[in-house]
Amino acid sequence: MKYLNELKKARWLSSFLFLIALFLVTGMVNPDFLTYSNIVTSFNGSVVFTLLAIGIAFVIMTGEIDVSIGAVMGLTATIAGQIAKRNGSILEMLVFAVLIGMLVGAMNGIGVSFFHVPSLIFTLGINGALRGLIYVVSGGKTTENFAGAFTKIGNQVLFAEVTIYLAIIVVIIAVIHLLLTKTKKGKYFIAVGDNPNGATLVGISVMKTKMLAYIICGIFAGVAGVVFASKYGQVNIVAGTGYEMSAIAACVLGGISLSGGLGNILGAAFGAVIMSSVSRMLVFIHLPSNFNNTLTGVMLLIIVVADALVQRHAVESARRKRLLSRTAAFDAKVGGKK
Amino acid sequence: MKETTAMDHEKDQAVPGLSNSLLSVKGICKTFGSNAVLKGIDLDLRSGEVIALIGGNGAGKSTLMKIIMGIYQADSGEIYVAGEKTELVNPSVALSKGIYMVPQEPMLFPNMTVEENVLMGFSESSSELKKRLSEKVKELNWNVNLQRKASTLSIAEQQLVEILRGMMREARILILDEPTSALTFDEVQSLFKVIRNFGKKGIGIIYITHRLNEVFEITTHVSIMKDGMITVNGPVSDFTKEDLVNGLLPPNLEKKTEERQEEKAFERGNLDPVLVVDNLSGYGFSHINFSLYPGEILGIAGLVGAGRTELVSTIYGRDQVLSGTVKLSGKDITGLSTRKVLEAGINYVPEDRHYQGLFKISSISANTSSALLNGPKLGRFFLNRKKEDEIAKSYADDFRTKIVGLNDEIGSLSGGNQQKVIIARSLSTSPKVVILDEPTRGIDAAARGDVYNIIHRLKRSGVAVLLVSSDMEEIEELADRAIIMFQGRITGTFSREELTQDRLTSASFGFKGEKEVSE
Amino acid sequence: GGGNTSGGASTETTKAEAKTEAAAEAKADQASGDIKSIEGKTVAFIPKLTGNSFFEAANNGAQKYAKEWGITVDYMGSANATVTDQLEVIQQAIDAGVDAIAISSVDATALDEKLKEAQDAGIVVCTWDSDVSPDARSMMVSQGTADVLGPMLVDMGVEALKNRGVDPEGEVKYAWHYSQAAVADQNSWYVAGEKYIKEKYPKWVAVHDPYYSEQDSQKSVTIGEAVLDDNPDIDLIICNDSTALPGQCQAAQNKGLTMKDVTITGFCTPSGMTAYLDAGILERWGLWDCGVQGALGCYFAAYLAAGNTIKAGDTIDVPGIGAVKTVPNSELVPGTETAPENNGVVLLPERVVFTKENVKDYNF
Amino acid sequence: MKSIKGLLKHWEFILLLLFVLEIGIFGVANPAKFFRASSILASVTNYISVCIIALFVTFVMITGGIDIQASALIGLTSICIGVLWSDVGLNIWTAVLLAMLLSTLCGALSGYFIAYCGVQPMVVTLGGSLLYSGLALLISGLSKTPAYQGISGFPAKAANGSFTGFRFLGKGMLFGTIPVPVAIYAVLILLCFVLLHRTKYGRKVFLIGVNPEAAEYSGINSKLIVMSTYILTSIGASIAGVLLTANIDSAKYDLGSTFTLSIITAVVLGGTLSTGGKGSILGTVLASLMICIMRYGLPLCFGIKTQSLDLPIGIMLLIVVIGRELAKNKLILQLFKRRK
Ligand SMILES: Nc1ncnc2c1ncn2[C@@H]1O[C@H](COP(=O)(O)OP(=O)(O)OP(=O)(O)O)[C@@H](O)[C@H]1O
Ligand SMILES: Nc1ncnc2c1ncn2[C@@H]1O[C@H](COP(=O)(O)OP(=O)(O)OP(=O)(O)O)[C@@H](O)[C@H]1O
Ligand SMILES: [Mg+2]
Ligand SMILES: [Mg+2]
Repeated sequence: MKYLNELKKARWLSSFLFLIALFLVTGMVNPDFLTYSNIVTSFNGSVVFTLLAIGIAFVIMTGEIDVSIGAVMGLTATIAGQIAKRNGSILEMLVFAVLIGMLVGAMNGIGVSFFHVPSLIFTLGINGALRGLIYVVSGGKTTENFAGAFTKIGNQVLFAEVTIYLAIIVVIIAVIHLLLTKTKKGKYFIAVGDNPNGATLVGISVMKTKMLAYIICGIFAGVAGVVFASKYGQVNIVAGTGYEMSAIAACVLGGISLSGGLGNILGAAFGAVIMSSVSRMLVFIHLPSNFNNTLTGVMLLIIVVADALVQRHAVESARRKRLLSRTAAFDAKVGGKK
Repeated sequence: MKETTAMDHEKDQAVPGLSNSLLSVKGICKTFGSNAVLKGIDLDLRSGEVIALIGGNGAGKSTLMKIIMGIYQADSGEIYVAGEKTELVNPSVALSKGIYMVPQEPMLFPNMTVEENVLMGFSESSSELKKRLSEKVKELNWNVNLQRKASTLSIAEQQLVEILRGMMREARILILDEPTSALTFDEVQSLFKVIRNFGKKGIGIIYITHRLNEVFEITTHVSIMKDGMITVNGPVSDFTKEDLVNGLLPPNLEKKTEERQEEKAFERGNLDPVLVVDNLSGYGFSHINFSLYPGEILGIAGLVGAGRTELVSTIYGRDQVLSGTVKLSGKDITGLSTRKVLEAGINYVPEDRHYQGLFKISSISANTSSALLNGPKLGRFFLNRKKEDEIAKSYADDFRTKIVGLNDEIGSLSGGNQQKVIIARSLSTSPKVVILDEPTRGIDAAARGDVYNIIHRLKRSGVAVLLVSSDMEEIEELADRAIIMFQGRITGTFSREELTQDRLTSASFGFKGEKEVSE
Repeated sequence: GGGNTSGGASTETTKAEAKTEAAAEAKADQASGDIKSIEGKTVAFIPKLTGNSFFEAANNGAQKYAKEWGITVDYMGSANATVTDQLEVIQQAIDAGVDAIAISSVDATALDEKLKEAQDAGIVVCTWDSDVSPDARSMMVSQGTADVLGPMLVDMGVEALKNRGVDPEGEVKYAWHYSQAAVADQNSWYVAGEKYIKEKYPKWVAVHDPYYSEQDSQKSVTIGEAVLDDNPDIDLIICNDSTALPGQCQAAQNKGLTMKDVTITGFCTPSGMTAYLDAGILERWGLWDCGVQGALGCYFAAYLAAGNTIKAGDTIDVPGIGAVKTVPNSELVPGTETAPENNGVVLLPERVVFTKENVKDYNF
Repeated sequence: MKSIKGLLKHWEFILLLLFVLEIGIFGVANPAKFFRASSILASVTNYISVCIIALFVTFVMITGGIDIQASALIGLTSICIGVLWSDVGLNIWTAVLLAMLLSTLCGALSGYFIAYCGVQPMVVTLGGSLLYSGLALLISGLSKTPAYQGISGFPAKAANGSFTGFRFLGKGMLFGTIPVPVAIYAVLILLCFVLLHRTKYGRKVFLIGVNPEAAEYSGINSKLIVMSTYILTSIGASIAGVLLTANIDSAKYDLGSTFTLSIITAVVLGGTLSTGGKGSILGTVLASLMICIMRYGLPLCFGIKTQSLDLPIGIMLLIVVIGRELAKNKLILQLFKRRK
């Protein structure tokens, strides 16, 4: 019971446990999988999804959604690739990525919190517009064959097979997690998602908070584009399509509620590792690649349904326990008389 | 009665800039769509004053308060805080000026703990805040686990959390919008103690209520709002209860009081009980026994958390029955689903109107007819919308519900009128038993009178009424018989003759008087 | 329905024959002079999907020649390679009233009826790269049958294996990595390649069924890495998809592997791979000149739209490209009928294996 | 004046105005090519899956849910028809029925998770879309026909070139001009309209979208109703799958896989509240047709390429929704008042 309650409080823990279970199952089928190197590679490979998931986690916490991040990522990846082709610096790419991310985030923020357009619709529209823009920027062509140095950075090992990107992201996650849980303002995102009117009442600006969430989300998506380009070395015009859904799924796996006001960033990160490791694990399990979607789907469903049932059971049994203890208190006091 | 004192009062006392003027509101107007809610409000609050702001449902009290808090912006008018003209563009400005409002509908963060809820938005160090919080909790005399999630709190408990927030803010101007509507006697008394303390400290309080007794018990000044204006204004000592009632109510009140006196006491005769609850146990209550007769109003009184809502909602099929039986006209309905219970002939007006009752953005018709969708009354498959409108219309006329059109969203109605629609829904299925859970919570005196009339009419037509209420006055006035619950058990039953507020209250605290709880 | 996997026994020789024959007869069978000019014709040039380097290269080629020929090539496509999207694009071409369509179909049969509708509307339909049913189009410009391309993939691997000192006659561990089983041509190359391996290199061991990375760059690297991690002793990976090949090379690079450790080969445009060639990740890969292929598709479409007729077996002189021989449909898929007029196949003569030595000669 | 103002409050009316405006612009730009009934009908036929599914997704979104798996069910239905007919050897109509049944079961499964297990619809249907498209691929692996090649040769084309039997569903013409899929769409519009706006079921759908808890207190079995809306969508998707298969004579596992965003766009543009409780069939229909005509007219009249159609459609969506919010704001209402 106590553990269940703990699990309820720290929902990211359940996604972490699930990730371990997933590794173990893969390891059971194919013991070769359970080496340090293989596991670190899974994490190394998850950085793009992790960046996207962390970014969108902010938006989802405030109770909104952003389906334009895949397109933002595709756009900045294309631009990064083009800069790399003319031997530009990674700093230049990051500047572009951050600016574009901020701009798109600000537009989403304005549309959603200022014009009060439902976020799904608004970001859907932005998504379409950005996809068109990618077409214009890339000239309709795959951006590829960029200089080798750039892709080398993308996969440069820092220590013990941990790539630079992974190391940086772990630090970022740690910092953000602390900011969100330990600082007063960090809790604003969750508060706004939990009850916007209540947040307004205690002096939190819902509009500013949502705006900020979208901008942060945009920046993360923009940076994810640079990472994507430097890790994968080619960017086609549909790069990032559907990644928004994977990022959303990662957040949900990590215990962030789509209705807002619940969850934390660690969960999103673990969820992202799960989402990006599946295709890798399937290779080790030696199932035909045709099973890819089926298994991902089954897994996703099992996790979310199991999680929902566990949560519901936890909440319900806590309620019942409290209600029963109330009548029990009566019995204790007047039991002798009856 | 001083119909015109508003102006005089203001002229000689509320010159902005006076050292003790905390808040001064001038000529505030506010229109929603085509609905002019506030038409030039003037109000002054000075240090140590507790102003009772009273007025019917929809008079615009909450709207005015929200403007002061910066949640809404006035269309015109000025606000002076401590003599200084202030643009209250959003709540954080108001907060920084030392204004805090305990809203009418609690606005908590459901996924956060009580502690997080109270401390959200502060910038001081948390250990200090926590210390202060535990002091305030003690001051309020409230026993709560601060780590509980807000979503598990009952409305009353949520209200208490809101009040705690207000106390923590240490505001100089505190607005309490119907803080006691969900509280019981005991909590109300604790709250009053707190308010008196605040007054002593020089804090100015605007206190909105529909309970006129409270006005005399706690406030120093009275302002009555009617038709978007403050019509009556002055120190509470200038008024009698009758003055207030006359200032408030539409002219048809007298007829109603007559009606009420005509009401005959209930005669059980040799009728068979319509509802028999036998040794029923569930989550939150146990070993409950009672019978309900046609044409009887059975009150269920008790403190917050006594398990009344759990009891009645379990009978209504919302939760699991652990043991015991419920029989309706001899038919066993124990543990049936809500739908079946409804078909069998019980209907329920839930306690939490917004969460369990209203379809806020649906039409009045749709709200009235929602319980009829399973039966054949509105057609077998197709929806007979004409019939639906007829039913809605007839109830609206019957209950004197103030509506413009049947297709308007119910969210645009005032609380009292919303409640009438919900009661109409519960009667639309022609039930044998109607369960009313806090039917007059947050509705004004006029609407309350209307609801009481409706209840009496039900009784006359032979419907059995189970009335759950935290308002002892209400139980005393309406019930033919009352049972008292404490910690999930029935601790007393009173017949009409034995019903007095004192007895009810003491029984609500367990065996107070006979066998005081030992802790 | 029929498809291009049910291929018969035609092998390398077909390729060689086609080449010599075409060259010889080009001179003999000079165009008879009464060719109607194709100038001013508009051809809708439809790829499977836009943005893919293969199709973009084909488009570049088509546009280049179109200028010389004085025709308009309208490149129309969707970013997604799906039947429904192509149907929409064809409809647009019909509505726009083009003279001819040159299309690379995403499905062997599903477009047939729509294309027949186009034909009924007086539009000439030719295919290139990926075919539809022979009766739904006039000419097909083919890069060769699966039985040519499958073995070619294997042979490129064999060459590279030899060059790094692995005996191709011995046990070689290998795998295929491409986009999806559902992609017609890639899958047919895999099937034909497997058959070829069974016959010629019976000792080879496939470590797994083909790996699919769904034309997603991230997935192609992730799966590429997993393949290398799961099979540290793998010798050869054949990537017959232009997203999978660079992805697999990137994966090898990430693992610090070069062409000395593992052989990677496949099909991709030269421009997409030079970075990996320079880094020494792979030694050779191949493709055909898709620019010429695209241009030929457009040329034949315009040629027929101008009112010329072709009989299978004719040799057509294409300005700027040279003489091109047409063959009956049965050359591509044995047993298929060929209509007496304006129906047949053009086999693209040239396929290129790119290596360090020759890659600079190609810019697509 | 008053009646116009009243009408302007109805989103459907504004959509209608926009729709007429759109046709007007295209018509002026290229009257010769644009106004060809056969071309317009062919475009609608091409877009029919999105149009049909959007009708049913309207139900789902009114309950406050979302369905992104419907497009996967198109392919599943299609490949099942193909495999059952060509490899198992069933009668084509039996195959169609079984395939539709399977799709319906899939919808029911997702609906069950959403309604009875309380999992968020977006995630369940995301998982569902992966699972069902994966299943479709696996099923296509059972067929003799390789996965990359659609199963074709469905019955039947009569000697005179007209279509009969199964193919009639996709290719037939009523009265010589109206494609059968369009006619079926019209019938479905009518059915959905009646079901949503004229029956007790429809009312329950709305009420659940507004306040599921209150609906339970009114004795409405909200779980069952919520689940039923996902079943409805899956039936809609299977109808789309059947029509598409019959139309192109090819059963393929990935048919329709790219429709998801278009479907959602059509529904939300049609005025359905993504939080539930509001929406209408008429709005969805108008929005679907508006997008359809846009995809038809932009390339035709302004030479915009298919691959960049996302841009104008995205921008249109933004303009329309921002415009709607602005109109709701007092600004424009006041403009109206001042005129009076
Ligand atoms: N956001 C809003 N939009 C439109 N109308 C509103 C809004 N808020 C309040 N109103 C309307 O303004 C009027 C005044 O409402 P208000 O809540 O201020 O009344 P009140 O005096 O607090 O009533 P009660 O005693 O029931 O709390 C009502 O008619 C209500 O319908
Ligand atoms: N959703 C919920 N989850 C858990 N506990 C709840 C929930 N709603 C209410 N409670 C608990 O139920 C108790 C209230 O009990 P109940 O409503 O039966 O008492 P009551 O006598 O009707 O009180 P009230 O005067 O508030 O109506 C509170 O202690 C509250 O903690
Ligand atoms: Mg109020
Ligand atoms: Mg209660």
